[in-house]
Amino acid sequence: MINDKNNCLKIIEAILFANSDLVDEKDLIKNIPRNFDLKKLLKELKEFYKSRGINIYNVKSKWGFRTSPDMSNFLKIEKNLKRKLSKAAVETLAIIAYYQPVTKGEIEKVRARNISQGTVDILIERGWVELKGRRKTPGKPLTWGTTDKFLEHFNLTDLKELPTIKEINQLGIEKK
Amino acid sequence: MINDKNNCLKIIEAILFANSDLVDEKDLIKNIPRNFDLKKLLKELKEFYKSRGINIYNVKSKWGFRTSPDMSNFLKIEKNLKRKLSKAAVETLAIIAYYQPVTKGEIEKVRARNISQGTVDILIERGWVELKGRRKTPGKPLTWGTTDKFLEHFNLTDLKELPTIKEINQLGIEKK
Amino acid sequence: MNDFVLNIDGYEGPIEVLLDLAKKQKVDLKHISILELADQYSNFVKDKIKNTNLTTVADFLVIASWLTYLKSRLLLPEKKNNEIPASTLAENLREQLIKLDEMRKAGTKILSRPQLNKDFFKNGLEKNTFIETKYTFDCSLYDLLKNIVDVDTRKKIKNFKLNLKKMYSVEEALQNLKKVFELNNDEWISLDSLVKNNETDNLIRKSFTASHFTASLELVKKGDVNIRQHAAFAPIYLKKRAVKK
Repeated sequence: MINDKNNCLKIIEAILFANSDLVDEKDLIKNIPRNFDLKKLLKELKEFYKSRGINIYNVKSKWGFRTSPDMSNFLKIEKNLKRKLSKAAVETLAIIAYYQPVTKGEIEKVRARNISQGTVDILIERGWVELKGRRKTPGKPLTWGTTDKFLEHFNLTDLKELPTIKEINQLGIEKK
Repeated sequence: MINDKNNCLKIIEAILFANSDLVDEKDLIKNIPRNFDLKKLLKELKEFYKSRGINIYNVKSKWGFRTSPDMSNFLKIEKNLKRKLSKAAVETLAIIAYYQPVTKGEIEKVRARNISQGTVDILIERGWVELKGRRKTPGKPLTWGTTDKFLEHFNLTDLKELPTIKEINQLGIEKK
Repeated sequence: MNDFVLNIDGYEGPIEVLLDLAKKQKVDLKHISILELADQYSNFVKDKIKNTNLTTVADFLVIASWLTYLKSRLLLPEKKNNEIPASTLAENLREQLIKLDEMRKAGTKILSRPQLNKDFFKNGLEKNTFIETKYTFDCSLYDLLKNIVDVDTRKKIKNFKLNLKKMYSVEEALQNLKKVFELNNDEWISLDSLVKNNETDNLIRKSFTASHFTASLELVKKGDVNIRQHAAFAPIYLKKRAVKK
């Protein structure tokens, strides 16, 4: 099966695609039967991709796939990368979700450490928490709670759907 | 120039190539003139790459380039190999995949013993299973299901591509 | 790491053993003999578990005794009462084994599919210039739950520590007794009199008494103090021993 030209082309395509750096001919040749002319295969591939959105490109003896240069104008795609929330932020979010409406002081008491404004800011920016008005106790502290967007993100229709702490323990989620 | 179908295909190719993660149709559509049917273009591309070394692959509405699974023998690029899953974890994964959304109690009914904490944790850590909300039955138990990452990892575009239990049983008989 | 995972001949639990034994009967799982299975299983348990720590094989033994019970019920004429008929229990077990067998095959089938980063690959490119990356923070429900459990656990531990602080350690009691005997060296002092009168918390009083009693025994052993009690549960008296020249 490997002794078929199409298969050789497939192998080269896959190798070039899977490597971020350009691949040297001497590394490609190891995967191609001797009776094939690697240079010729590479030229054929280059020709095949010439008018497509991705091209085969080489620097001396090194080869790789690149997006076609005339595509750059259309490629202003915004890529949303997801970054994990910090431990402090997840904990703060969890406390707000489970103990809302909750004051900053109460969050700190539960976490047994201060929360930085930055931590809360991230949660506000993400649209998951918001101010919920003042507590009617001396000092009238501001309280925090979760938003509808929070419910939406976690695929909940109601705060009641959050598992209780007892249930979480039964689920066998690992405690650190 | 953009109003030409080939150009649309080129743009899609370039975008899919430039993103190592799958790209959602809603992000692709921004780059394509309204008079084109994105789904149709994507299907055309998928067909075009079907027999090549790189294929177009989708999980539901997310699309991307992947090397063809037939090429795996030539791509011994060593990425950190993950620890083998235990039998219990494989069985639990299958139960979740086939009976989702499934409660912990239902999993245990098949496996006959408490699913050890570690088992589900390992599956979650790999990103293959997640909590899927509550069942609307008395007691409102929490349920588990598989993720899109599960589909992506096992080269599935949809859960329907998994063999049915009937098919699996027939396979077993053939072996004998 | 996990106490529940036991590896006997590579088995992770009794149900896996049962399934393999059932398959040894070489009939369709629907028609396996539960009587035979009970015998096979009890032989397995006798054979493999002989030298293993009892607590780790509890799971296996529970199933063994259940199977023995089921076997005896299958052999005896069925009584007419409210219990689930033995034939139903046997049928349920068969069904469970069939389901597990299916799921094991399904699992193998899933795992035999091409896998990302093993059999097929993403584009190797890490970054691309015309892609504007915008980072959004993400958090899964699982992360959230894990953290609330974490917070909850920490809260409990903290409360527990707070209670501990109020208790008297033997060290503290020793220090305390030494101070008492520095001031008073020729009178019998009752242990009860040392407890602060204003201490109303019963637990703390008990803790005080217990630690001071232990501390006084320590001092007696060292020869610094004499101790005396007239009868069981009578007050305990302490007195500093005269220093010998």
